[in-house]
Amino acid sequence: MSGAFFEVEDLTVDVATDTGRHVIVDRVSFTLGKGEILGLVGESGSGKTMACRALLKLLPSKRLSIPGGRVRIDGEDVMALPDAGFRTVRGKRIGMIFQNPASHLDPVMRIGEQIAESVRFHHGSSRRAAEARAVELLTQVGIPDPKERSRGFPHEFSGGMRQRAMIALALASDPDILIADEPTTALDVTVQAQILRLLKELRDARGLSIIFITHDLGVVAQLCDRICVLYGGRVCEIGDKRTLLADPRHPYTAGLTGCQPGAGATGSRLKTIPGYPPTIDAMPSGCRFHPRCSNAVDACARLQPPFEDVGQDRRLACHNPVVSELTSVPARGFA
Amino acid sequence: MHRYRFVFYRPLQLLPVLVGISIITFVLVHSIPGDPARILLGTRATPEALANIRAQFGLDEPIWVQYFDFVKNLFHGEMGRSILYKVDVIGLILGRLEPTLVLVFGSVILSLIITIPLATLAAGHRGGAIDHAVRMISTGGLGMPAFWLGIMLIILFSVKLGLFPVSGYGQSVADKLHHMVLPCLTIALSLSAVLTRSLRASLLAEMESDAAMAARARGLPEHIVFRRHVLPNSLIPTLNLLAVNIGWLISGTVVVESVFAIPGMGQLLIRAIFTRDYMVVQGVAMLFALASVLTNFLADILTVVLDPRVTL
Amino acid sequence: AGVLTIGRREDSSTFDPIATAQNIDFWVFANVYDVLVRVDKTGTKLEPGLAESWTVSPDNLTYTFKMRDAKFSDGSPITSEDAKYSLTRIRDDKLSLWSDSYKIVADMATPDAQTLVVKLKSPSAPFLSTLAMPGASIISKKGMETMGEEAYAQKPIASGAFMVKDWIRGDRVILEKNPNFWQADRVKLDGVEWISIPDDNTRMLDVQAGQIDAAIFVPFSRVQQLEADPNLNVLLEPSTREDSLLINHSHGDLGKQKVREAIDDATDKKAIVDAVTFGIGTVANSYIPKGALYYNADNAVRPYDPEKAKTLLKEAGVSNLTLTYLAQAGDEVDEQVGVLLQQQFAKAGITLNIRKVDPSQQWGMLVDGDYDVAKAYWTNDILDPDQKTTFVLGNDSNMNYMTRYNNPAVTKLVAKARVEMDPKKRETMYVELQKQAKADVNWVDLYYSPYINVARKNVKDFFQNPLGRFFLEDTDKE
Amino acid sequence: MTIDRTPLIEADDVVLHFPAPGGGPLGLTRRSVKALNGVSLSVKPGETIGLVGESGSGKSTLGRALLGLESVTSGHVAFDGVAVSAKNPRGLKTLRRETATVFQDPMNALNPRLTVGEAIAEVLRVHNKVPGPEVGKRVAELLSLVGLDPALAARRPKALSGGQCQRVGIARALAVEPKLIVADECVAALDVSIQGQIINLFLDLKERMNLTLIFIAHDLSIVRRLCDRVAVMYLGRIVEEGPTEQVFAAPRHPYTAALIQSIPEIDPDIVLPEAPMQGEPPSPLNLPSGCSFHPRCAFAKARCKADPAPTLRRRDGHGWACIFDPGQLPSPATATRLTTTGEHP
Amino acid sequence: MSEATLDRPMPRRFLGRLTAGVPQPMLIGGAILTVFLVLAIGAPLISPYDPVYQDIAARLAPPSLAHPFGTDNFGRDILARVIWSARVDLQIAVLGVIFPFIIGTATGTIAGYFGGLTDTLFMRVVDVVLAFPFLVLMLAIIAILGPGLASFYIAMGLVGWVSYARLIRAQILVLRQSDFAMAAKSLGFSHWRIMFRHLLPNAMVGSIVFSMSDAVLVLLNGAAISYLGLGVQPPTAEWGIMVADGQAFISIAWWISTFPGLAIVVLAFGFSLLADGLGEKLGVRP
Ligand SMILES: Nc1ncnc2c1ncn2[C@@H]1O[C@H](COP(=O)(O)OP(=O)(O)OP(=O)(O)O)[C@@H](O)[C@H]1O
Ligand SMILES: Nc1ncnc2c1ncn2[C@@H]1O[C@H](COP(=O)(O)OP(=O)(O)OP(=O)(O)O)[C@@H](O)[C@H]1O
Ligand SMILES: [Mg+2]
Ligand SMILES: [Mg+2]
Repeated sequence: MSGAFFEVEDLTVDVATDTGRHVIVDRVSFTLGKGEILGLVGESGSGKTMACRALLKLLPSKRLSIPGGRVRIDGEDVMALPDAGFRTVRGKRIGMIFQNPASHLDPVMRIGEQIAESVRFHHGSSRRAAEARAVELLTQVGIPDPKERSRGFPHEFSGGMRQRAMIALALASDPDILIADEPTTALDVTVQAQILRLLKELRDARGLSIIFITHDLGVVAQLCDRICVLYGGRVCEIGDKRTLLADPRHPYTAGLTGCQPGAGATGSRLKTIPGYPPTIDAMPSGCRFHPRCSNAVDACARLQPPFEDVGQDRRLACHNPVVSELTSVPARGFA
Repeated sequence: MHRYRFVFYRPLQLLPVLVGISIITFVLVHSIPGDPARILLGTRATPEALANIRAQFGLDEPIWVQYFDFVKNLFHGEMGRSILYKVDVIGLILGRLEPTLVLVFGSVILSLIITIPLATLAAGHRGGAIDHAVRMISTGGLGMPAFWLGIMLIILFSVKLGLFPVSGYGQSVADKLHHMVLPCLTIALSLSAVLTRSLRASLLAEMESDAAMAARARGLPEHIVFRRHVLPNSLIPTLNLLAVNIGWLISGTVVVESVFAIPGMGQLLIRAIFTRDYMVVQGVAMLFALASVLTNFLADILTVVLDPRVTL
Repeated sequence: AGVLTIGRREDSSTFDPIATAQNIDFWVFANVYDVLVRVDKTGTKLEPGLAESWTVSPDNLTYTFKMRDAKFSDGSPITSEDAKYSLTRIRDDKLSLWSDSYKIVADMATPDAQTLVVKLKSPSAPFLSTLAMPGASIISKKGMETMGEEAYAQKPIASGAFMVKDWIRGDRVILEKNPNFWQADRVKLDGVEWISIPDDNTRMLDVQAGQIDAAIFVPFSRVQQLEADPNLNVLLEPSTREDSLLINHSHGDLGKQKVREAIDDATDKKAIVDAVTFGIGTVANSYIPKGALYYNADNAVRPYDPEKAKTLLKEAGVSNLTLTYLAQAGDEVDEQVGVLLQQQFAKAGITLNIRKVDPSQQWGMLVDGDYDVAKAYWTNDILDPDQKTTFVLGNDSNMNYMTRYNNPAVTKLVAKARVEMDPKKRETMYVELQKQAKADVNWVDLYYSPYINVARKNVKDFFQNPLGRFFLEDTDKE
Repeated sequence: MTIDRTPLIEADDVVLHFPAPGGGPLGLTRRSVKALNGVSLSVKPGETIGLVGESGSGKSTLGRALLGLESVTSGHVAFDGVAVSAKNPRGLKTLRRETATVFQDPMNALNPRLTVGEAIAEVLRVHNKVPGPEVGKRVAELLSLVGLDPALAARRPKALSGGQCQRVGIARALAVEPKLIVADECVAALDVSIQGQIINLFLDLKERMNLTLIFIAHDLSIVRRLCDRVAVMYLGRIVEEGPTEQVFAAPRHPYTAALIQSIPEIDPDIVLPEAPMQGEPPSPLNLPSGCSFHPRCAFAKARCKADPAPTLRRRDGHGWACIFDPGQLPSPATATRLTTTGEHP
Repeated sequence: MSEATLDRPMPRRFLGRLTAGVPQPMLIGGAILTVFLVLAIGAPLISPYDPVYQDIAARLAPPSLAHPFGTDNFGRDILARVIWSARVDLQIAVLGVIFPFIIGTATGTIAGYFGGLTDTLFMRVVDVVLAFPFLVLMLAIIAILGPGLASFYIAMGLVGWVSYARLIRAQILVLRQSDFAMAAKSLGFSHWRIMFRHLLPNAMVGSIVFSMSDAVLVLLNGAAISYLGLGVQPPTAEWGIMVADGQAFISIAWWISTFPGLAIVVLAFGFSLLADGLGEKLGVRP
């Protein structure tokens, strides 16, 4: 594992609120190989976005801070870099695409200009060259009529096109790693399918490493190589997509796979995880999932489970993992 | 292009506004007690002389007749005569237009020159000492009445330092500009107090906006993010605020014009009000209204130009 | 030599002498136009102007003026025709604000270019004085007829020491020396600029900074400080200004003489002089200003005596007297007097409420009798006391300066004094009037105050006579 | 599944256009957003119908038009046999008393300043559902009905989680004792684990109260679980409508087929198709001629562009708006399988 | 971070929300306002002199132990007058804002909610008010109603409502599209109920914040137009008028206008801090 291209170790994010300091990302560690796509899953509020923003040291509020953690790219600990040095990590090493392209694109600047600005800044190209490159990038992400479209403003684009423009913008600085924060949650399934395909193509063509955040296991199953499951700011389980989906060991992972509405006849009840996700100021002690966990044992409420390697390139944090039934994934209902 | 179509139809909507203002002004001005004839004649007034003056200026007609006469004159490009100066009102007003225009424009520009760096500083150091200092400066600017501030500026810059003329408007262009520095500064200081607060707030919002965050994520350095993505977006609400306040701003020139002895419309208006020089009040009020309406129109155009999302 | 710049509160409104009643205009007219008969520097005597000399017929109805050889600024001669035209205009023109004062003129004739014969309807003692008024300035008949009223009022043909070079409305009147003036030798300045600087502070700062040479309307409060400035001369010139407290005789108890006496007793004039005029003014004892013709120096002053006021009120059967003082908003002196009176009256058991209204409205309210007390002032336009006496005591159309004072005996005496041609007899009549007015408390005489002007040290002979005329023909700048 | 009864709510050829900023070089021509272009739909009492379709296809607009929240440009809506329109305030009033909506964003659908209890009580009071003193009791009842602790009544929406808020939204909708509930993407903003809870709640309520439900969503798998029938919308038209199982098993319109294919399955072995659809959805300002789906349809023929838009054809309670018969289109499922297995063994 | 800090019991969360987290600007602003409030209420106890008592002998005395802020041209103690003014000025600040607030809020809500013709008409009226010369209006109002504070409030009401109306309207335009408005409508609530019970309370926060700054503008306006005879009548002490009156003596007695001027600035500072703090707390831009 240590030879991985991108390593995150014990990344922690704190927030200071009216009720005190709370950890919202708690010692998250994972690795990412070159050309690998890692799916970061977990329900809303589990800390996916914060973890990724912390990688760029771009926390949206002064109340948030990063008290610890190491991030190594090619062995270099970038977290330790001074602010000025760290800026070269943004864009150049790690690019980011956001969930809501409508607000993350500058509304008053033409799309082409925004891309060209990034190109010029990172590559020092001339204005003309940068503009040409912008059109090229728009072509790459599959925007029809890119020359014309580069003169458009974000609000003139449809949701899917905006997300493509956002990707083009991230690619403008030629990053090694792309973080995609729920880039398809707001989109239609048909458009989502297009975007997923585009990301795959980019990975294949450029050897991009991608961290893909979502809470849709279906999307992960389609796109990713490995999956990292977060709950309450902590990693529950990491592993290869197939083994993890086929054989979830953490009860939360198992719950998630079971919740997918795909299987089952009309009118039949869905499997659910009882209870509600915890809030940051009222995190359960011990294992954070224990109040909702059917497998919970005494220790769960008291002790935080260690995050251990359980073989098969897989790590797990659970006192009482689901017994492997070794059944395959639920069958597709209407195939 | 359809975003700009309001440029064609909006002026038509302005017409009723101007008509409304003309009627209200007319009625209000005429309903203020005080008789221009009596004022003109002073202590020596006699009934005959009063009647004579009233007849001369048509003041003995019912008010609606006077209003229609006014409208009729307007269609002939006239606005009646000033009771005090006994000359045509339009000519009188045009003669006073330039200093006020210069004063208003100068103040707006100067206030932006003051506002942008102050707001930037304050927003950049939110909650810090600098932020509080800026707030102190701007509330100070707001709290100091123009008549007081103007005198202080004169004492400091003109009498003590001899940098600027004490008062007046000057002859040549350079001379005029030299004369207008202190008056413009007086208005700009209080205007920028309001603008700084607004700009600081929108800067803060824009600095934390998703778009700015995304620009940082692309590795753009803070100064570029600020100049290209934060400032342009923040200026729009501030410019609109400025436009809305233009009416007040123009009214505010009255005091500054009298402190600095600038022969502008504000002074004309005040004296006309005090002497009940109806047609002059009417004319100046209409012109102020027109200016305010046009400025808002301009601000709308500017907003549409600056913000491609806006359609009016 | 040089151009003298003078700061004042407001700009001129017109150069048509008959179309204005404002001092601000009159004072410039005196520089630009000459009159047939002038008032001298003391403000008590008439002296020849464009009329070299004059004779009066024994029946006091016919005045024959011999005009001197003088020219207008355009080089044309000033003839009796022009004089007749000017006087006819002020009497008959619809623009004229002064017709009433000249209705006395029955007829005029011009036997030759240098002679003007004026026939009056009845004898009038003040007639010659009215000829000295700036409204009766001599304008060019030909000029007025060719240029038209509006153009003439903008840039007139001058008969006085200076002519209008330019008038920037709202800003300044620029005068230059009139080379055709009959006393051109006397004029030392090349020109004069009357600059409007409305703010008192700014106007003073302008002189202090040397931006202008002189300023008029110096506030009382500034005198001491300006006097300390080595570059400046503060000029306190005797004036005909009197400030008085108007009492509305038609308002309830104010019609009772005892109540009015009480008000006079309750007024501490000395304190007002000290507080408002910074000791510069003097307590007034008569409606005729000190130093003016027929002023009665011995007229009595009611000393401040709140106890006596109380007694008087009790005698009059008035208790809880509550009055409204109508003050002009924006006029600090007006307001200050009100605030002082409030405390002084309180000691006599009189409640005084101050009500500020804008000046034109105040004027309207005074005329309509919609007030209890208010401060007002008067400056003479002519040296003869008849004008003011008529307006203040003569019960003419303005209800005795809005006081509604009505004493038929006084009214009769005013009319009699107007036609009495013997100065001695007139004097006794006016002394009698001053005594009677004081006894009746037509109003409360407050204080006399000088004209206060300031000029830089290099300005010589900057002088204003009691009627307000500036003798700029004598002024010089080094 | 369908029981033959008179429809509870019925839309007949509903057209709804929103005015839009003008077009043309000077922007002087009138334009409109064509949100609904002739939609007919009838829902029988006790039925649950799913409305699916691309974003912007007019699902919400249809939902609002059915409830009289939006006035239609042409066409008719009838509730319980009574016409609903602005001109018929009585019809509108009964409609409002007997229908309710549940909205997408659980937080925003509740007034942030009112406590949960106040929000529900307000409905009870305005509609005089229960006598004053019993309001509190009824609020508690409703909250327990949707599986919430009645003690939560004192909280404001901000102090609740998304799932809890959504339950409150449902409780409030139930407070009017509606015959019909329109749920507009009411689970889209929720976590997968909570989604299931809400769907199960709806299933329970349906069984217990014989609710009629119009369920708008773009997650087809949820619709499939919950709904008896499904209507697929594309650019303001219903392009396919029928019993859920039938539609999912054998979609007859190419758009429906593409939609179903695009659902990412949790099984990594079932790979998404290469190109479920080409291009971007056209603007509702300028509808394409003919069948509005033709620019993106893989099977489009010249006729699709030239002929007027096809109307819904029905067979066995299953309608579709396509000139092709079901047999003429390749089955989406087989098509997908073939291509994908071909490329990624 | 230890687990213990994370495991707070539920009730603490609400307590904490109430007490902690009052933004610092709000605390300072609140403190400043409290001081003025205390001055206003306690004026008879705190003030060293009667604010209208004239001591002509001691006129224009510079600051000293006897008169810490000096005396004015009537020999009145400036400190006493500054303290007593707090009564009038706080009243002006509050009442001068309340009427515009109520009128503006109501009209803005109605215009924004109904839109269409109502809104167009409303916007034209706003245009007229914005473009109308303030001075002329003021004069007309005094003329019709007479001078005094009542006319001043009316004048402020006639002009000041526009800002509130615009603010509220803009908010309502957004809120009326919101889900909860739609929900209220679909639940059959009346327009009245939707507007004033559901939309307005949510739209009002921005206006409340604005009203803090507006209070200062109202005070200054009061001072600026005092020369028209509007507003407070002498000899009542009021900061704005004291500054204006002191202007005549600016070069011989700076203290007359400086101290009341400072009072205005400090109060303005307090209001401005409070506005920022409120904005921060309630999550609105000032
Ligand atoms: N500025 C902030 N102040 C306080 N808490 C915050 C802030 N931003 C985020 N949080 C909290 O941090 C936690 C993690 O949030 P994050 O956005 O990373 O979740 P997520 O997994 O990305 O969720 P989603 O799927 O909704 O995007 C949440 O509980 C959130 O409430
Ligand atoms: N009030 C409105 N004014 C103008 N256009 C509108 C309005 N409401 C909706 N539209 C337009 O009508 C069309 C249909 O919108 P609608 O909200 O019904 O779509 P939808 O299917 O619900 O989409 P989504 O899945 O994104 O909710 C869209 O093009 C939308 O932009
Ligand atoms: Mg997130
Ligand atoms: Mg929708």
